[in-house]
Amino acid sequence: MKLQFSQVSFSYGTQPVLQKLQLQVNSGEFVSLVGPSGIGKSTIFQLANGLLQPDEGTIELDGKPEQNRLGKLAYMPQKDLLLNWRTVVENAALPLEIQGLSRREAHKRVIEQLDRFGLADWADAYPEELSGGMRQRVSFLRAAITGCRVLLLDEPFSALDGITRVDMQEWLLSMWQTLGITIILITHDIDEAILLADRVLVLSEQPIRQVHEFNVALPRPRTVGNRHLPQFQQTSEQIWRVLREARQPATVRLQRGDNR
Amino acid sequence: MKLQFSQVSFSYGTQPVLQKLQLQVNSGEFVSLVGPSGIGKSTIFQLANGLLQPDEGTIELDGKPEQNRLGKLAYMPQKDLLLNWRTVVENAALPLEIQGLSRREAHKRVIEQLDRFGLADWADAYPEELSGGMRQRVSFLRAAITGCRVLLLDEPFSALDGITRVDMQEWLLSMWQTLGITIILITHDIDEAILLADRVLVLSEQPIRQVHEFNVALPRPRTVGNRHLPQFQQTSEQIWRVLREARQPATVRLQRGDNR
Amino acid sequence: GSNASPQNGRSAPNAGPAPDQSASDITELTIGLDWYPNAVHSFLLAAEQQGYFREEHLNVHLQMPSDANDPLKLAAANQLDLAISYQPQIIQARSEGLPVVSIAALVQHPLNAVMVRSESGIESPKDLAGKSIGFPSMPLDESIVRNMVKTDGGDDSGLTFTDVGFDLIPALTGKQVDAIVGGYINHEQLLLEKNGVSLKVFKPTDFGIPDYYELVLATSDETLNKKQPALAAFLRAARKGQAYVNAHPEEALNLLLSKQAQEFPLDEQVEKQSLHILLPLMQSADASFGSQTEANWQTLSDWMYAEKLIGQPVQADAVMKQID
Amino acid sequence: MTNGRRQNIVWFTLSIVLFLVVWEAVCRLLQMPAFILPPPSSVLAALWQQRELLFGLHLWVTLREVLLGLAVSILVALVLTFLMNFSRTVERLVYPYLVISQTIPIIALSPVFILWFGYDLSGKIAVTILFTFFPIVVSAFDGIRSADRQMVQLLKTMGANRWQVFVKLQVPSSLPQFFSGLKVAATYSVSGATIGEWLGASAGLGYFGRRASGNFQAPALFASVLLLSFLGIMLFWLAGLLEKRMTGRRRKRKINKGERFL
Amino acid sequence: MTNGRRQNIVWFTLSIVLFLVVWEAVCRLLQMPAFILPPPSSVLAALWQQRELLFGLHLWVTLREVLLGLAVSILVALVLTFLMNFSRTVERLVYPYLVISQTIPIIALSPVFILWFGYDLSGKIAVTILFTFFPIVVSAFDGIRSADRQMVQLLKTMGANRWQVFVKLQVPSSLPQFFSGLKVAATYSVSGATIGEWLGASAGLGYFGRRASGNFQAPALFASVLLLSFLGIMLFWLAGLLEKRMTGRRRKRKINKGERFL
Ligand SMILES: Nc1ncnc2c1ncn2[C@@H]1O[C@H](COP(=O)(O)OP(=O)(O)OP(=O)(O)O)[C@@H](O)[C@H]1O
Ligand SMILES: Nc1ncnc2c1ncn2[C@@H]1O[C@H](COP(=O)(O)OP(=O)(O)OP(=O)(O)O)[C@@H](O)[C@H]1O
Ligand SMILES: [Mg+2]
Ligand SMILES: [Mg+2]
Repeated sequence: MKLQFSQVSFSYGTQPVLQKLQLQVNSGEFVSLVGPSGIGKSTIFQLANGLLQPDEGTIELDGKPEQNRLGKLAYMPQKDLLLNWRTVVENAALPLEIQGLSRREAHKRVIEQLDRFGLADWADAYPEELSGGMRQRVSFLRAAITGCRVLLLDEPFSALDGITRVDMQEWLLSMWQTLGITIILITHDIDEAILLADRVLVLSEQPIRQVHEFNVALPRPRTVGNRHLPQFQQTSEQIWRVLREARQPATVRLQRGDNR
Repeated sequence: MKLQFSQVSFSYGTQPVLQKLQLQVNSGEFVSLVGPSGIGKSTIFQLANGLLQPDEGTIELDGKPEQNRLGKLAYMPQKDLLLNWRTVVENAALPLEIQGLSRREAHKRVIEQLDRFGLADWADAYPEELSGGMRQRVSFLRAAITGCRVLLLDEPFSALDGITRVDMQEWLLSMWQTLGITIILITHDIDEAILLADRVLVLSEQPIRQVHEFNVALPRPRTVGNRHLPQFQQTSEQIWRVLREARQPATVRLQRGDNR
Repeated sequence: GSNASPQNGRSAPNAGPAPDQSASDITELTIGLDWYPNAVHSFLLAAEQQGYFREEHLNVHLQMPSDANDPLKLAAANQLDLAISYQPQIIQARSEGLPVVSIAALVQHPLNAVMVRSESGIESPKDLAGKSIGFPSMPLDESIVRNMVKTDGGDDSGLTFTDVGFDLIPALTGKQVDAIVGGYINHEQLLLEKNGVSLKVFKPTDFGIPDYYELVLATSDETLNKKQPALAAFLRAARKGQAYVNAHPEEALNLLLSKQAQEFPLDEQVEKQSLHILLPLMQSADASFGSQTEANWQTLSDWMYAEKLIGQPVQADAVMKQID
Repeated sequence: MTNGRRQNIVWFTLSIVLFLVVWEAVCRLLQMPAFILPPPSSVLAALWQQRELLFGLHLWVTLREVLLGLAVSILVALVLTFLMNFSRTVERLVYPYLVISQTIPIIALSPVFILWFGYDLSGKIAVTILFTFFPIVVSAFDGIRSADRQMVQLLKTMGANRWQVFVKLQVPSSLPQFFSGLKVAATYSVSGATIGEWLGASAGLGYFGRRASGNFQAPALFASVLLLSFLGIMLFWLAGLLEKRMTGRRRKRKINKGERFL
Repeated sequence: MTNGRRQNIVWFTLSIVLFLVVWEAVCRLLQMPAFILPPPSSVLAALWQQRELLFGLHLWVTLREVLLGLAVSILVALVLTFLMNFSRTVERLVYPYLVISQTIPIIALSPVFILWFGYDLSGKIAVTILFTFFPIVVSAFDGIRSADRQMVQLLKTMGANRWQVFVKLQVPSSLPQFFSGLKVAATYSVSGATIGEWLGASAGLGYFGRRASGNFQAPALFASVLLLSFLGIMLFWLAGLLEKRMTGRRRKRKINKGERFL
């Protein structure tokens, strides 16, 4: 499914976040979203999935402006947001239940995946009994299992150790390739952004007026070893440069519309 | 302040996490804790700060077994845990208020630091209005400001972009050096672990019976450039090797005491 | 049985037009009591048990009240055929436009009296001047006390009245008030004395208050119209019942006690004394059981109007009907 | 767990015994007139004397009223909460009446009640409902509205409709507040049935008590009160038990090492 | 905000008007006898006729009882909640009595009340307290216990003692539940004062209503009931306002773009 932002402006109260932003993610594409903390990455996801509506401009799905985007895109939020009265399986099965699957069927599908996520022994555990990384994996599983054609992942691997992370990345890539879905990934790890994506979009100014695009011309399948390819290094450096140049507004003093 | 685990065993119900673990962090030392997701890093922190008590063994502060460790160590939990009815300043000032400072004085001290944390314009914002990375920084500030001689940081930078992260790391190091405090840091970023610490402790087996120690012999001050030193690379590779060898129990199937 | 079937309590009285009184037809009558069954109701139980109602082709249901005024209201609304109520209440209700009439007087004289603790030093109503009086929500009681004090030569201007609701006895024994009005000589007085509180009792009629009927049997204009024969039959049976009680007080009492034992055991001694007090007040040589006179009604009504207890004058023939 | 329950019972018994002792002492030391506040000894004697009537008839009558009333009340409350949750218009139109219904002194309406419900069971149930639905509605409604906003949003991104948000999120997360209300309501249900009986009845503990009160048989009155209290405590306890059952799954797990310090 | 409030008032007025219309219709269509359920027109007429007595005297007497009673009740409830929170022993000993106190029909205790409090203000306040403290205690206590466990732990790691955990975390996070209880209590306070007046009074709306009922003046009775209801609604509304004030700071901010879809 193709996702397109046309001249989208958005602000929280008087604080502008997006200004006439153009953005396009093609069907079947894997795109990474990179940018300083607080710039508006999560906000873009919430606009895409329909939790927020643009103040101006339109958001199009498959070329058609679409007001009601809720339920059309799978979304893994930045916080894990698990229901503490549901077990691991019950939490992950939630979107399937909402799609109308029977409890049994939903649980079955979730249980099939648990092993892959290192949660096989934790099917009946409650969120409070899980470690931070385990909670994140449940949340990831919950988004991945929906079957939507677009997957929005907001820092899905931030709480995972290197090995588990590579594991999950590989699984994500294989899923992407077999299913042909569209994936947008927010990450703070530039290497990860490059390694996984067809295209890296860098946000650097606030409010966001445009995105810097970097096509990743590495052949697939890729491995961690690719990091040392000059092409990889080059893209990485370019991205770092963009981010460093824009450093000031991001961490030292963020621009706000009002001046409290 | 010196922190020592002597023959500490701990289990959740029937699931053992630590078994006769020996662990020592010297006064003024900077130690990183690394290990797969779900192995027990956060549990070690909760034992150290007194939220949990060992089933066997003792935990010593400055050489003396200490039952009541609550309030003696500053703790930044893995989840940000901000109070949603308090503003940024009020949240960060909470430990100071608890130490008995007046509201005014506590707020003053927090406000002095806000700029460093890129939160200057967000002093009166509520947690709901913050991005994930901003919330993490508030939580970090809240722990750092307590004035405790030991700082336990559970993945403090996981939600920060590279540049903000380096900024925060630098601030942390400078604080560590000027105040001479003891810092223990949990991270999934091996480079970060090595770059910051005097010693990296690697946890790899479950239940944890021992830690693999790696002394980082790099001179200080260190910079990101140090990554390319052969010494750095070597330590990094050693750690990866330990982790990879122990891979199985960590991500594929965690060992549990009971067999649900 | 003393209990109405619930069905009847609600709908029987106005279930269609009153059926013609062919001899074999049984007429259902529901009567709302003034209070839970006690000695004063013996004649009803006797009439039932002795078959007097059956002889008159009546099926009578008794109904307990929630509040002393409710039966009259429900009778006025034709929800009950008959209500045992109080003479001043009927006048009050009539003056407020409730279509109620009395068809018989059950207790010919007041039971209501002013009571004080004997050790209070109050020897006669005039000593009440400046005292506090507890009364049970009835403005009439206020007038009664004021007039008694005045008639006795006292000053009523300093009297204070507290509406003590259903707690007359605690008000008096707890020394929260100096006197109570509204208590009955066959109930409150007996109970207080039984509990060792000695009393002085002043009867209203002794101090210038018109003699009135404490309990009367009331119905609505509409019911009276539609069911007059049945009501008359009821009165006949009731008289026979009362005659039986007169003749066999012991048996009547036992009947009451045994009937009530299934729900709430009554105090035999108290009820016995109560019946003893009641019987001479329910009929006498010059007034048969149930009889009432226009003169009596008119006197009370005029007195109440003069006392501004009612806003409209009420004519005796409007509030009472002698139907036999 | 069983240990904890046993301990609870010990405590409860202790507190009841203490209560009786204090009561007896108050009666003796303050020389309360026995027909106003009878000592517990005479109340227990009366309870024993009247055991056949009380346990054979009145207790069951009241129990039935209470249970039926409470059950219907929960149903009514849930339906109201549900409707108010789904329609702002219903909420705005209905909520004021709920409040009004609680401010009207029931005795003022007694003739209306009798007119509409007569003297049978339905009247008592109506009064019990009137006494009990309000705390449930207020807490359930407030509980439902306090569901975590971010979770609501997440469910919406999954395509959940309002009904699904209600069932999957709002209902479970409002349970603690709902049970606060239920516990209050369970306690009130006894008073509700009692008042219902005062409006007109020929059996039941409230009826018995009122007659005893009218006849100044304080020990008998307090015997019925004792039973009513007991009924109320049992219902409160049952509501608490239900709460533990319904929210216990997540609690049970919580009770592990992590709770030692709470 | 002002817009919202104006809208609320419009809705409220609408719902009251609808109420009066339905009431009038019920009276006319069901041909309710006016002395049992008078039509609102005649009630309003009575209200106007008796305005001097009602607004000059009785309303204020009752208002004072209600406000004092409610204020003391909140105090009592908070002290109880506080004690029960800090001592498990107090909780175990006291909680059963709280429940007991709610199951005892007031009629049974009315003589005791009269003996202890007499007929002055204190008696009415006592009854009002009895009617209102319970929902507050139950909700506040449940609210306090439902504070986020992880936050409690975090505060402990900061060295917070129980008092600090109480003040900084448990109290603020129990506010929504506390206010649920307060709203219920505010509504009940009116009934409390009314019943208090029935135990013995010489002024107040409850007293007035009872007298009117004894005199078969249904319109006057309902006029007093109308005022009582109005009082109850105002108190409920005030409690709601207070809730908004106290928990509003965090709500106000929430109401931004993010809420559009709720
Ligand atoms: N509900 C809200 N109300 C007001 N301001 C908000 C709200 N949510 C986010 N913001 C502000 O909007 C800006 C963008 O936030 P967003 O969460 O999109 O950042 P982000 O790029 O995801 O950052 P991070 O990497 O830290 O998660 C921030 O300055 C944030 O403070
Ligand atoms: N309250 C609890 N009850 C039961 N089991 C628990 C509890 N908390 C943690 N565990 C289990 O203990 C183990 C260690 O958890 P811990 O949170 O210490 O992991 P961690 O090393 O911090 O992992 P991560 O990197 O994912 O945060 C995990 O298997 C987890 O499921
Ligand atoms: Mg974000
Ligand atoms: Mg952890």
